[in-house]
Amino acid sequence: MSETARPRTLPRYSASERSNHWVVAITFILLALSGLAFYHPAFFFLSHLLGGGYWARVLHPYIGVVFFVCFALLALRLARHNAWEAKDAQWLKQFPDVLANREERLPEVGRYNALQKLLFYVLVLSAVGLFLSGIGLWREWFAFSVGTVRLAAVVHALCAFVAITSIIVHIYAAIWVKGSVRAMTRGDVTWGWAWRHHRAWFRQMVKGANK
Amino acid sequence: MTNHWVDIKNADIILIMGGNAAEAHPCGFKWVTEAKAHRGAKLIVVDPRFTRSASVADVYAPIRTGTDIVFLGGVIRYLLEKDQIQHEYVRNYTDLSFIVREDFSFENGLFSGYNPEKRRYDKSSWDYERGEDGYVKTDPTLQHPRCVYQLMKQHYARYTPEMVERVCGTPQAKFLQICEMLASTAPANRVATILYALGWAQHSIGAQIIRTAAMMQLLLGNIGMPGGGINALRGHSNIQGLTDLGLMSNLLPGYLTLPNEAEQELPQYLAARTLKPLRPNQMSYWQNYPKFFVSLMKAWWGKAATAENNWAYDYLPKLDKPYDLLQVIELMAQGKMNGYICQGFNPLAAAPNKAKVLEGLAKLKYLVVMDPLATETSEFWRNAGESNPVDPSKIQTEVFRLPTTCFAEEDGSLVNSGRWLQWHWKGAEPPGEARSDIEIMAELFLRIRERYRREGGVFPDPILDLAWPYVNAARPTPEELAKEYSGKALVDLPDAKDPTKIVRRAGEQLAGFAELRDDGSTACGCWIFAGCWGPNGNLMARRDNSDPTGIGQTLGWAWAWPANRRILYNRASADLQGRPFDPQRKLIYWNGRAWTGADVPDFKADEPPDSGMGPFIMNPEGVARFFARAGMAEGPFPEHYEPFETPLGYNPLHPNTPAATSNPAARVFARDLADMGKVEEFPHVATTYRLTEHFHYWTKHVLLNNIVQPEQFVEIGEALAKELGITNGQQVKVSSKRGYIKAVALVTKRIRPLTIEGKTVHQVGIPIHWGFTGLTKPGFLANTLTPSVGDGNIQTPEFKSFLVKVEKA
Amino acid sequence: MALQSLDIKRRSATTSPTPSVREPSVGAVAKLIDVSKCIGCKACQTACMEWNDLRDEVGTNVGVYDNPADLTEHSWTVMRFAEYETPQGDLEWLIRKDGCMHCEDPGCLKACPSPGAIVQYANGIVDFHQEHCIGCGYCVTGCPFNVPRISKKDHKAYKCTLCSDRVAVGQEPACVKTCPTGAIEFGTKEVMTEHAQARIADLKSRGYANAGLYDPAGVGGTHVMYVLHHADQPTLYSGLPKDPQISPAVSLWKGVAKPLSMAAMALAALVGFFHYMRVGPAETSEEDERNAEKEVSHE
Amino acid sequence: MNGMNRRQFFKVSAAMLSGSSMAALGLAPQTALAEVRQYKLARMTETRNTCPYCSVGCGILMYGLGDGAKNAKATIVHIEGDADHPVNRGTLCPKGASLIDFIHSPNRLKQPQYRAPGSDKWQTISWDEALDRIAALMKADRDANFVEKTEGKTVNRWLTTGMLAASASSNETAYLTHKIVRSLGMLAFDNQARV
Repeated sequence: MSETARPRTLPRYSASERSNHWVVAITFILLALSGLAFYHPAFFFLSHLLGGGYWARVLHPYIGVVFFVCFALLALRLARHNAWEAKDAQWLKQFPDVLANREERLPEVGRYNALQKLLFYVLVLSAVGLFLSGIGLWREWFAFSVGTVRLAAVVHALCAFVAITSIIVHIYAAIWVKGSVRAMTRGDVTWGWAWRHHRAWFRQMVKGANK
Repeated sequence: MTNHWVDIKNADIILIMGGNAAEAHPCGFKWVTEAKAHRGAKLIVVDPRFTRSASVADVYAPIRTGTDIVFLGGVIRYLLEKDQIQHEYVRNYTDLSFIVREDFSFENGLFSGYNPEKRRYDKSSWDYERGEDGYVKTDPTLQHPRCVYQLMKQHYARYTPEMVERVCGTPQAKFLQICEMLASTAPANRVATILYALGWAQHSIGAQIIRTAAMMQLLLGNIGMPGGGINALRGHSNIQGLTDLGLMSNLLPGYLTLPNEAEQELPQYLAARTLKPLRPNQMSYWQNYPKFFVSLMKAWWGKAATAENNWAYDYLPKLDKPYDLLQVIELMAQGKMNGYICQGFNPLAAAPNKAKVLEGLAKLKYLVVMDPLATETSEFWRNAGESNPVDPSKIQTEVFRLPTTCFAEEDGSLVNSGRWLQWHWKGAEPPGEARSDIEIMAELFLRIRERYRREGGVFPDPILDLAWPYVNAARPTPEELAKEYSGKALVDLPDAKDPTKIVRRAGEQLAGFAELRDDGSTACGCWIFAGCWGPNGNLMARRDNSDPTGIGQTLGWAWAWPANRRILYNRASADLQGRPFDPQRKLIYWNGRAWTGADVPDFKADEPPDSGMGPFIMNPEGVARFFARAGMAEGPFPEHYEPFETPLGYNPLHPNTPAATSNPAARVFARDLADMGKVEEFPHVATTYRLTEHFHYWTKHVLLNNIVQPEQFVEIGEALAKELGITNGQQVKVSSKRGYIKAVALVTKRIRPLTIEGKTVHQVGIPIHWGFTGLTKPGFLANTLTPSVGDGNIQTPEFKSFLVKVEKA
Repeated sequence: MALQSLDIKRRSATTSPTPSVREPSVGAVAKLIDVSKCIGCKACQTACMEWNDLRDEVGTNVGVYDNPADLTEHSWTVMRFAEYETPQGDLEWLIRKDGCMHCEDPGCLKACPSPGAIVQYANGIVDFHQEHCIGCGYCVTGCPFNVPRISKKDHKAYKCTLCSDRVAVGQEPACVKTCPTGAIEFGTKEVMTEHAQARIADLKSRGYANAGLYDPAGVGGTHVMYVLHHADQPTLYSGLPKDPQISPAVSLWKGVAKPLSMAAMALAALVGFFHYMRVGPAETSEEDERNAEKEVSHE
Repeated sequence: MNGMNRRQFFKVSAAMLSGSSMAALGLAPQTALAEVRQYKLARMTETRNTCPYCSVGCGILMYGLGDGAKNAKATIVHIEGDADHPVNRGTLCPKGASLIDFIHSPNRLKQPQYRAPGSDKWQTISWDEALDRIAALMKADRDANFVEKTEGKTVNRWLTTGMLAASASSNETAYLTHKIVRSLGMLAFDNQARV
């Protein structure tokens, strides 16, 4: 490898996947912020992002529908990469090594590591929960019994809490693991990044690429 | 009402029967609640339906509609049997000891003197026996077999609790419980009151039902007492006033009566009405009839009424028969009427048998409707589909609809049920071109008078001579008119005791009817209202609500007729020594020199209590009558007769006398008789009534009331609904011989089937209020179903009891 | 003092303290509805609509006297009619005026996310301020009596104000003033409670052994109370709840879950921050790139 | 409040917990005070009247727009019971409490109207036209059908036109109506007392 040559890269997300992700991400942020505004008085000021409490209340569910549809598309696209494997359990068992950046001790990781897969499952579940409970709360179009609405409110808050916390982890992981963000901004990762963090995937990719 | 609204709070027992005060008079009903809360009073409700009144009652008993005389007669029997009567009261203040003529009899449900062809009685035997002094013979021991006490006891002996249960369907236990409660007011210090309304009046025997109730109250000594009386809760805001002012076919203001055509001469007319005492030293206040009559004629025809022309006696139309609403509709339907004027009245909805009214209106040449609202009557010619299926092109009646003001847009006075004349003030201008009824009537009259003046015509004298002293002839003011009916002196009036003194100057308002004279020197348009606008101004506008004695006598609030008296017959609330029967509720008492107290005494103010003068000063007897003499059409003692549409087909008290099945003295037109249904075809008993959310046919134009009661319904008991397979909320069709209505079925536990003479009778409730104009959901006029027959005395139609058939729509 | 014309005790979705020094010396107010005096005339309904400038739809009759059939944004009070057959076989027509109970511990206020959209005045009245209302309907879920209604027109929540505008100038609410039989009365809560005891004694003397006052402790007591002939069975009165409480779901959601979940989310962020500080990023080194190249070229 | 029970303690703690958890972050909702609806009757003109429906005769207070000044045209905007009235003491039933919608009912009549024979609609006419025509019809009918004498008896009656009087009109209206009706010799005259 020459000194001046840029590291060689592997494609990780197509332009369409990236767009999809960012639509989901932006709508999620809007939903989280407006949702927090309804959830806790301290965040009520956030409702101004959507034009004040009234408009935040009006827009939140529509944004939620956009989020859910896009999220569902994305999830379908990524589902096959998130199948649980035996080595994922081993990986999780060695989580302290993960946190300590001792990746060499870990089983080789495919396209996604166990935590990413877990995150995927959790987000899928909470998105479904948010969607269904959101329907229950959406008075503009639907009318349910008070008991149902009460339950929906609690489920919605719970799923939102799980989702937001998961996304905090997700975002932190992207910041922590350098070289990850470009996968979602430019679509590719360097060979080194892939070799270090997702070696099995790397091998699979280059095998295919060289043949 | 003999008493008044606030006085209800003084009652110990309150009987609501033949009415539904909570529903129809909620703000007056408040005083029932007060009596319950503050006196521990008990409320009894007897009604075919478990009503809103029943919902707050201590005891409720069901009854078959139209059988109230059996129930009340049963109570009278109980009271006499158990001797639960106010002895001092009945012996001294009623005719219990009077002896009745020997030729009076009652057999097989009919009294002596019946003429079946004419359906009328010769009443000559219905009278007391007179002594040689001309006065009525009495037996103070009450032992004489023909004294009123013995006759009454005998008459009601048939009204046993078993009979009550058999005829009314009221369980005996409930009936006896109620008897006991009512009997508890026989002691002098306990009082019951009765609140009734059209639930008693609107029967072919309505007046007699009310009379039975009055008799019960007399036995208990409850008439004239605070918290007692017999209280008709009048329907409309000024129906009392219109009746007081005599706006009926046979009346003149102040319960003076129009002459019959046989009464060609004034002396003859006056003599028949100037009642002479039947017992020594009785006041017999109608002895003053000529004063009231002459003052009226002076108010109406002024200078044209003179002693020489018998005070314009010939200007008054003379009657050959009553021309009440039912009679007029009959004439209309026969095509004998040409014109009709409806002033704030909706007869197409309010009179019985809508089809007949419709037919009558369609035969008129012209109809004039004066109303603030778009009534059905004014649009009787409009095709409204199934509920008014007419062809306008076939109706040749010219219709004028004149917009009038409503209450908020005029000054004036109304008489409430407690006989209070209350003045009210205008708050805004009427909408559009609407005008007050006074202006319209005045303008119309002036135009007619002008035509007679200009063109001449038949007998124009009463029109041309009518006194019209109003400053602005086209717009008499309410103040001018009030002063006119209250009365004034026409010349200086000297004091009767000291002719050198002048009591009233010419033109001055009179203080009361005691100042009226029969020599043409006073003018008064309505003697019972005399003094309401007195020398000290408009007493109807007074607003002093102080109640110094705490028994609800606010003598400084407005003005009550007669003479600002709040409780009629109040002399009867004190004993023979002039001490109040109940020291806790002192109304009036004798202070040694005069009668005084919390009310204006209904008695000669300085007549000592022991002089023998009776407290019922309007009666020539001086006492109250159990024996009605010739006062009633059906007989001197009320007797039960079945409704004209009876679910039995016979009178259970007289099963073998067909003539005594229904009121033998009621006037029935042949056509109406043909329109009566039979139980075989129309098996369900129906009754009509008002709901508290609505007022007759007005409030269907009032949005707020429509919101709280939007759509026509009929009330059906669960048992009948089950039998007919009707579910709650379903559309049903209710038909009578005269037509049908369709409405929502309201299936309820509040109407239970009754067992009458061993068979099950279902009652159906039909609220009125809906029609083909208004803001509610359109509906049918309920009078499509009702029969056209009236009470035998006053022709109030039998709206409360008739036969229908209910089926799924 | 800025805008309010009645002292405010509590505001929805507000974390800073509400001015709370002033307390009415005679305590809070209350409306007492004596069901045993009520004749179901609906004067309270029309007086309410009249005073508050509301007009509901002209509906339909579905076989009962209840009209409008339910509370709406235009009908802040409705009469509910129940026909009850006693074990003795007598009929009772139990008529209850339904509407906001003005809870001392209002579930609606607790649930409301919009600052100041729901306030509780020092006199106990719980009032909605529609200009702050965002129309989320959380108040509906918070209410143990199912009272607030969201308008289809402006999507704001409405309910009885206890005529706070009349009370503010010293008048009684419109329904109280109009009630023909005096079944609705108004005064301080203390006076109303005392008065209720007298009414209960009267009812007991008339054979209603279980007469009693409905002032449910589960919501801290209410400023609208009922005198019931059958206080032991409030559900007879068209389902008046026997022991109303703010739903546990709502209590959880708007109670302890709120700070805990906030803390948990903050914690997640903080854990990340400290992890980064202490452990540092997982970087891809030049060596990793070379290893990758090497691995490929070996093949 | 001297003591605090357990329940109140939890309530206060919870409030402090939720408040303080974020107050530390400097986030607090904007000041949100609100006032009750303005009392709408303050300077209106109050007129005393009597409820026109049933015969309890409840006192009512009508509130009119404007303070009575000449240039202000009064419109009744609110009606409630007159607390001074001895009978209703301020209360009103569902009808009385809704009177405002009677005054302003869309079905109030505003102009004289005429329906010609056979027609299926109203036409607006002037007061003059209406009253002249009615007067003419009445006079023609009276002149044609008035009975002065029957069988030698003076009866002076007019039976072919009748009138129903209102039951809610004032005594003054009723009195004048009666006076006019009898002067015409009318007998078919009744009011709503019977129904």
